[in-house]
Amino acid sequence: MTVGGLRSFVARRLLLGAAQTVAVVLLVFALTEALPGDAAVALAGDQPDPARIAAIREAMHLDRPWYERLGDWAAGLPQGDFGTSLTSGRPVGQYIADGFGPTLLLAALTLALLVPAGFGLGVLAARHEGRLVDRLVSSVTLAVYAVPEFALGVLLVTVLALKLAWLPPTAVGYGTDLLAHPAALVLPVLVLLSRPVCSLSRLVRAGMVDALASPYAAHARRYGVPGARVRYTHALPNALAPAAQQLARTVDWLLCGVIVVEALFVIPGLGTVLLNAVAERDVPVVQGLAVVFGVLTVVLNLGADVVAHRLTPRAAVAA
Amino acid sequence: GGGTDDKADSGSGGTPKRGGRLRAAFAGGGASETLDPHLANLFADVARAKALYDKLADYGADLSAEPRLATQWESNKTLDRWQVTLREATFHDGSPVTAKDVLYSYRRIVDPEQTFRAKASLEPLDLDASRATGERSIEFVLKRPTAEFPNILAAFGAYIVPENATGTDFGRKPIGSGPFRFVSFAPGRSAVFHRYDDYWEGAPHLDELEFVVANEESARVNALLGGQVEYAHELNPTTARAHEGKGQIEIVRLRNSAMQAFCMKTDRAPFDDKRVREAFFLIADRKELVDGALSGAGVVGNDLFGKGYEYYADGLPQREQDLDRARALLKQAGAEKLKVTLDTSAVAAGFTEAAGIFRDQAAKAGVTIDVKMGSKDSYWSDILDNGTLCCYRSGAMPIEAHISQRLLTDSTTNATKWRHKDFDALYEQAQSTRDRTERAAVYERMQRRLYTEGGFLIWGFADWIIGTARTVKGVETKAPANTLDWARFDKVWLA
Amino acid sequence: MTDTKSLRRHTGRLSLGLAIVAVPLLLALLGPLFAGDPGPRAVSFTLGGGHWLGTDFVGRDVWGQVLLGGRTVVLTALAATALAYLVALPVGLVSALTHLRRLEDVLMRPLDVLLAVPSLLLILLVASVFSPGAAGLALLVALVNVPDAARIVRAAAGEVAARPAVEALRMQGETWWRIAVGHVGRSILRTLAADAGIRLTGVLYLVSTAAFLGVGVAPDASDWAVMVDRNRTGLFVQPWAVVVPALLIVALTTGTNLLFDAVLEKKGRRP
Amino acid sequence: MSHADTVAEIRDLRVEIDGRAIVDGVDLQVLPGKVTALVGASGSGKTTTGLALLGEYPPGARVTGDVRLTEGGLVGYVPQHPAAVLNPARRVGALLHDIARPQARHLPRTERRTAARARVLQAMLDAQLPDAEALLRRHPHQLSGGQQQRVVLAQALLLGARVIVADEPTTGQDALTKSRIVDQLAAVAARGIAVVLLSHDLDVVQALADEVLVMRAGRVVESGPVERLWLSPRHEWTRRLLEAHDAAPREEASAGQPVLEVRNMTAVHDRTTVLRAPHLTLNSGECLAVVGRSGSGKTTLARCLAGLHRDHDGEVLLDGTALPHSLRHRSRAQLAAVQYVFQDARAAFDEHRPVVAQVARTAVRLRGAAEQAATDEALTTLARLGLTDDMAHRRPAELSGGELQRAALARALLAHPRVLICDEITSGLDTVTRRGILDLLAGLVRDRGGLSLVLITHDQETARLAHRVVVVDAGELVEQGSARWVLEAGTGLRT
Ligand SMILES: Nc1ncnc2c1ncn2[C@@H]1O[C@H](COP(=O)(O)OP(=O)(O)OP(=O)(O)O)[C@@H](O)[C@H]1O
Ligand SMILES: Nc1ncnc2c1ncn2[C@@H]1O[C@H](COP(=O)(O)OP(=O)(O)OP(=O)(O)O)[C@@H](O)[C@H]1O
Ligand SMILES: [Mg+2]
Ligand SMILES: [Mg+2]
Repeated sequence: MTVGGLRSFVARRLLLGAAQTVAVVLLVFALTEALPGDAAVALAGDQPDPARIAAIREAMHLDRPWYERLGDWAAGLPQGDFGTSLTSGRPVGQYIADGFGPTLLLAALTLALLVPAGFGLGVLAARHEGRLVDRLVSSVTLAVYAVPEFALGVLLVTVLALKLAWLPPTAVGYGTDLLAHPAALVLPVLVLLSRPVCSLSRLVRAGMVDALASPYAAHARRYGVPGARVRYTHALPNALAPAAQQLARTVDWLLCGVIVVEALFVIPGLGTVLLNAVAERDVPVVQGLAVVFGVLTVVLNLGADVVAHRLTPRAAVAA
Repeated sequence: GGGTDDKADSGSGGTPKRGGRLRAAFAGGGASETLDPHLANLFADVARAKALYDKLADYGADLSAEPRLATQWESNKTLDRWQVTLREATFHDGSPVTAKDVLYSYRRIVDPEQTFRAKASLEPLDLDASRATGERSIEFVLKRPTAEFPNILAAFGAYIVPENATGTDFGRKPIGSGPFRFVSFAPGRSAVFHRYDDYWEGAPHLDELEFVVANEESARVNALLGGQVEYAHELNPTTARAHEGKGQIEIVRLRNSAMQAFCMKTDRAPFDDKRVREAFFLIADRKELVDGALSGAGVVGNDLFGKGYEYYADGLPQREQDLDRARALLKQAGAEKLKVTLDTSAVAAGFTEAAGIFRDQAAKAGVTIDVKMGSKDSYWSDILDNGTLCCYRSGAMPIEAHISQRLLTDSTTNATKWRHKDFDALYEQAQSTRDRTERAAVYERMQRRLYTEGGFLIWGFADWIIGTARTVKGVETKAPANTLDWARFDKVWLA
Repeated sequence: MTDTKSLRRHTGRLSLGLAIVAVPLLLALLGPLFAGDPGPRAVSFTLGGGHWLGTDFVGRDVWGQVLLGGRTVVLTALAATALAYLVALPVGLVSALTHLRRLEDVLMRPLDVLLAVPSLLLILLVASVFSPGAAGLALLVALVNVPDAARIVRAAAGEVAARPAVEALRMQGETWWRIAVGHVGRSILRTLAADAGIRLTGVLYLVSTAAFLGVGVAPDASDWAVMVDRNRTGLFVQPWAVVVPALLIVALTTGTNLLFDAVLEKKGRRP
Repeated sequence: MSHADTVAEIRDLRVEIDGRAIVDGVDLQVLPGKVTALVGASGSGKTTTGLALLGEYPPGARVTGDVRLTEGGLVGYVPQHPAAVLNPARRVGALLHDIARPQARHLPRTERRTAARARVLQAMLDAQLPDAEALLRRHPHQLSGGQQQRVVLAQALLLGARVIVADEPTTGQDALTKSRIVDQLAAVAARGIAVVLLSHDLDVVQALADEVLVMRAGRVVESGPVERLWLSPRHEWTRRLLEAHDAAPREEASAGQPVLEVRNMTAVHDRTTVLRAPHLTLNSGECLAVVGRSGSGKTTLARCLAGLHRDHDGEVLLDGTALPHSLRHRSRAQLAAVQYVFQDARAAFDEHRPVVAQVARTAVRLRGAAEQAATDEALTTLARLGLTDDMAHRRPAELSGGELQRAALARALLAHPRVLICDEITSGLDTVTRRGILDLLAGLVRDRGGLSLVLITHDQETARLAHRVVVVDAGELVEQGSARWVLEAGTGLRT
C-alpha cells in the first residue's frame, strides 16, 4: 500500500472509530442501565429502605428519563467534561486521571517486557522447531497459561515477597506514585506478563515456523545472511500479522483487564475504578471509562491493522 | 468453631507505649469514598469516622448503649422526654462541643433533602421541639415513649460534627472531637490522621494512624505479613486458620459479629404456613452450615438474633436438625415435594456456600431448592420484596433495633414480611416500660414467638476476624464489629 | 534425518500428547461413574478424616469433586471454543477474501466495539440482564471470544488470500467454501492451532469466573475450573483442592496442544 | 578427466524418491570462468542437479554419490521461479542490502552504507535493472515477472559467488534484456566465476556455454564442448533437441468474428498508469501474440482481460457484451470462456493437493462435469502435455518447473475456453516439449474452431506462430499487425 493509500485508510478507520466509540458508550450505557438496581439501590446497600432509596434517587436526579441523562452527559463531552460521579459528586475526569497513571505505567512496563520476551521465546522455539528447546518452550508457555493469574500471584508473592522478603508483597500505601517504588512494580508486572507472553510467543512461533521453512528464508540463509538477521528481519515480519493482532488485544487487556492484578497488589488503577463504578452503578464514571476504553481500542486495533497491512503488503491486492 | 478466646487477648499485655504510626488495611469503597461521617456506610468509613468523631453514646460488647460525649441521660416518667448532659470535650480546632453542635448534627442527619444513613434511627426524635437547655445540656422530645432512647444516641452514623460544618468541609479538612486529627485523605487509597492531644478520654498512644484501602483479602493478608500494615480488617476464616498460632501475626476473632440466616417471606406461599417455616427450621443442620460456610469460624444460631447481646433469650432449647419431623410437618401442610427458589449472591462471605449446603440438606427432607445467584450490588433491595427464601446476614445491633427495623408492621426493611399487630403492641409495651427486668420479660415473649414461628432461620453467628502485627497491643478481642471497642485505635499501642 | 527416524519421533510425540490428554479426559468421562454418593460434609479446607485430598471450601470431599467435575469443564470449554471459531472463522475468512472494504467494515468493525468492553465486564453485564443458563454461558463466552479470534483469522488469512493460488482458484470458478476452507483455512492451520490452544484455556477460566459471578453453572458446581477459583482461599491450608484440578486443566490444555502440534507436523512441509 | 582447479564437482550423483531415480549417475565438473550448461527435456533432472551443487535435495530423497565444493566456495542461485525466494514482506532494496552489507563490513563504519548502496546499484545495473531507485522501494509483488527474475540475479551477482547456478535465468525476458543478461553472465564468467546454466534456451546456451551436458530422464546422455555438440550431435536425443529449434512461420489465417474486444482501457497500479489500450480485438480462431519488453505491461493486460486486475477503466467485451471487471462477478460461462494461465505456475497451485485434483476441478466447476469424468479428462489432457499418471498424482512441490507449467495449461484447457490467455507458458520448456505444446495448441485452434489464443511471450519462435502480434511498450500498445509484418519489419521486439 502506498503512503497515500495508507493515509486514507487510517482516516477512514478513524472516522469509523468515532462511530465505534459512540457504539461502545451506548452499549455500555444500555448494559449498565439494564443491570438490576441503580446508584441509589447500590448506595443504600443492606439498608434498602424504599423511602430512602426514592429520596437518594431524587437527589441524584435518577428519576429523569435515561435519554435526558445521557443527553446531558453527552453535551458536556465536547468541552472535555465527562460529567460528575453520582456517588461522590466529584468530576469523572478526575477519576480517570487518578486511575490512568498507575494503569498506564503497569501497561507500559509490561508491554516493554512483553514484546522482547514474547517474540524472543517464539523465535527461540521456532528456531529449534521440533527439538527439545521447542518442546520445552511450547509446553511451559502452555502450562503457565493454564495457571490462573491469582495462583501465580500467590506463588510469587509467597516466595519472593514473604519467604525471601526481596520485594514488597503489595503496593499498599504507595498511592499513585508507583515510580518512586520500583520494587513494588516487579511482582505485578511479572504476573501481568505471564499469560500474554505465552499467547504471544505461541503465535509468533507458529508464524515463524512457517516463515523459516519458506524458500525465501532458505534463500537468505544460502546467501550468507546471518542467522539472526534471517530470523528477525526476514521471517519475523511474515509471522507478525497475527501476533500484532494479539498484541493489540493484549494492550487493550492490560489497560482494562488488570483488575485481578490491581486488586491483588492494591494498585489504584482504572480496573479498580471500573469495578467500583459498576458496583456502585455510577453510570457517568462507567461511561467516562467506556469512552477511554473505546478510543484506546479503536486506536490500538487500527495500529494492529496498519502493521498487518504493512507486513503483508500483498494483502492489499487480492483480485 | 475452634476458638482461642483466652489467648487472643493480646491487648492487655504490658504497659502502653506512646508513639509510632499504625497502618490499618480495610476493604473500602473506591474513589467515591468521603470523610463525611454521616455518609459512613462501609466498615472503613465507620472506622475512619470513629477516629475523627464521636457519638453521644456507643454500643458496648453486649450492644447496650454506653455514654460517650453524653455523660448521662434522664427521662421523664412517660419516657418521651430525655434530658442529656454533655461532657467537656473540644473539637480539633479547640472549640468546645456544645448542645448546639449536637442539635445541628442531628438536624443535618434528618434533613429531608438528604439521605443520611442514620436518618431512620433518629426518626423517633422530634428535633423541632428538642432544644438546648444549656451550653452542655439538651432536652430531647420524642414522638412516642422510647425506653431505648440511648440506642438512638449510639445509632450507626449519628456522629457529632461542629455546627455549620458542610459537605465541602468534610472533603477538605474535616473537624471532629474524636481521638485523631485529620492530616490527609486520598479517596479509595489512604487516609492519614494524627493524634489529638486534647482528646477528652486521654490522648491516643499512637502518633499517627493511616487507613489504607485494600479490597482483596489476600492483599490485606500479604501486606500484613510483609510488614506493610500492622492491622488488617476482615480476614477469611481459612486465612486465620493458616496463620493462627504460627507466631507471625496475631489473629483476633470478634465473636458474634455477624448473624447468618435464611429469611423466609411469611406473607406468601409456602412460608405463609407456619408448619412449613418450622419444617425449615428443622431441616437446617447448623453445625454443618457453620463448618462449611463459615469454615468453622462461628457458633450455631438458635433462630434468634443477638446471641450474647442484652435481652437475648438464651433460655430457649437449641434447635437441632430433625428431618423426620420436618417431613411430617411438610406433609401436614400439604407441601410434600416442595420446590423453592433460594436467592443468594456473592454479596457477603459464606452466602453462596450456605445456599449450596442448605440445598443439599433440604434435599434430604424431600424439598427441592433451586439456588439463584443474584447481582451483589442490588441484592439487599432485590430480596426485600421479591422471592420467598433468601440468604441474609446482619451486623451487630441491639435486639431492639433489629426488631424495630425489621419486624414491625411499618419497619422499612422487613425482609420476612413479619406483620403482626400483637407483636407491634408488644414492642410498644417494651418501649414504654421503664423497668429493665420487666422490659426484658417482654422482649423474651417476643423472641419466643419468633423462635416458634418467625421468618428468620438464624443458623449461625460468624466471627469477625482481624489480623494484627505482633507489635500491636491493646486490640479489644471481645467487641463485636460495629461496637465501640471494635476498630478503636486510640486504645492501641505499638510495642 | 531419514523418514523412519522422523516417523518414530512423530509417533512418540503423538503418544505423549495422547497420554497427557488421556488422564483428564478419562477422569472427565468416567469420573462421574465412580464418584458414588457424596458423604457427609466436614469442616471446609481440612486434610485427613478419610478424605484423600481433603475437603473443599464447603467441606466436600475433594476427590469426589475431582471425579465429578470434569464433564462440565470439558463440555462447556470445548463448546464455547468451538462456537467462537464457528463464528470467527467465517467472519474472518469472508473479510479476508472480500475486496469490498464496506463488507469488511460491516463484519469487523462491530466486533471492535465488543473488544472495547472488557470481557469479564461484558459477561457480568449481559449475564445480569439476561441471566443465562449453562448453554447461554457457553454462548456468551464464545461471543466475547469472537472478535479476538476473528481478527486473528483475518490477519492470518489476509496474507494467504492474496496469493496467486487463490486467484487461480477463482479463475476455476471454485466455490467460496472450497477457497476459504479448503485452501485459505488449511494454510493458516498452524496459526489457528496455536491460537485455539490458548483460547481453550482462556475460555475455561472465563467460565469459572462467570460461575462465581452467578452466570451459568452454580457457584459451588462440581467443575474443575470452578474448584480452582473457589478453593483459592484455602490454598495455604489445603492446597490439593486447587492444585489437583489445576493440574488436570493444565494436562488437558497442554495435551491437546501437543496433539495438535503432532498432527500438524505430520502434514510435513516441502520447500 | 578431473581437473585440478574445479571449484565444484559432482560424481555419480543419484537422487531417488520413492524408489524412482530422478537423477541417475550424473557427473559434472564446474570450472572457474567456464559456463557449463545443462540442457534437456523438461523434468529431466536439471534443477535437481543444479540444487545438488547447493547441497539441497527434495525432502525424503535418497542421495548417493559425491558433491564436492572447494573451500569457501559460495554458490549463488537464481531459481526457476523467482517469486518464491523473494520475501513478500521486504522491499527490494532491503533484500539486496542484506547481501551487500556483510561485504562492506571491512570498511569503516561511516562508509559502509554508501559502499553497500553503491554495490547494490551496480548489481542492479549488471542485472539489467534500470530505474533502480524506483524499484528499490517496491515490494516483490509490485514487480513484473521478468523484473523479479532479474532482482534474484542481482542478488547472485552481489553475493560474489564462486559458482552461480542459474536456473532458466532468461525465461520471461525480452530479447534485448536476454542478450544483456547473456553478456552479463559472460562477463561474470570472464571474472573467473563458474556458471552453471540450466536452460531451455538453446540460443543462450550456444552463446554462453563452454561445456554442455544433455540430460534426459535423469541421465546425462551426451556431453561435450558446445561447438562440437551443435555441429555433430552424437546422441539421437540431442539431435532432436537441436532440430526442433527451427520452426516454420505460420500462414495467415482468415479473420473470424471478433470474440474479445478491448475499449479504452487504462490500467493502474497504485495510481500510476501502467497500461493504455485504446482498442484491441481478438477474432475467433485467431492466435494473437503479445510481445514487449519486460515490465511493459503484458501481464497487466492479460490480467485485465481475465478479470484478475480490477483497477482499470474501459471495457472488455465478450461477443459484444461487457465482461465484469472482476472475475468474482463473472458467470461460470464467462469464466470458462476466458481462461488465463499464470506466469508463475508454482505460485498458482495449492501446495496441499495433488495436481490432478486441482486440474480436474475446472471441469467440475465450470462445465458441470462429474467428478470421475473430470478426473479422467484431466489425466488425458495432462498425458497429452507429457505428464504421466504418476506425476499427476503428486503435489505441486514434487514436480519440476516445466511440468507445473504444463499442468497449469491443462487446468485452463479443461474449461474448454473460447479465449485462452497464456502468460509465458513455454518459457520453462525445452524445445521438444515446447514444440509439442505449441502444436497441440495450434491443433486446438484449428479443430475446435472457436478457440482463440493470446500468447504472451518473449520467444520469437512462439510469437511467429501467431496470426497477429501486439507490441506493448512502456504501457502503450504500439503496434498491431500480422505476425510476419511485425516480426520482420516492426521494431517492437528488438528495441
Ligand atoms: N502490484 C503492483 N504495484 C505496482 N506496480 C506494479 C505492480 N505489478 C506490476 N507493476 C509494474 O507494472 C509494470 C507492468 O507490469 P507487468 O507485470 O504487466 O509487466 P510484463 O509486461 O508482464 O513484464 P514481464 O515480461 O517481466 O512479466 C511493471 O513496471 C511493474 O513493475
Ligand atoms: N520432491 C519431489 N518429489 C518427487 N518427484 C520430484 C520432486 N522434485 C522433482 N521431482 C521429479 O523429478 C524430475 C526432475 O525434476 P527437475 O526439477 O530436476 O527437472 P528439470 O529438469 O529442472 O525440469 P524443468 O525443465 O521442467 O524445470 C521431474 O520429473 C520431477 O517431477
Ligand atoms: Mg527446473
Ligand atoms: Mg509478466
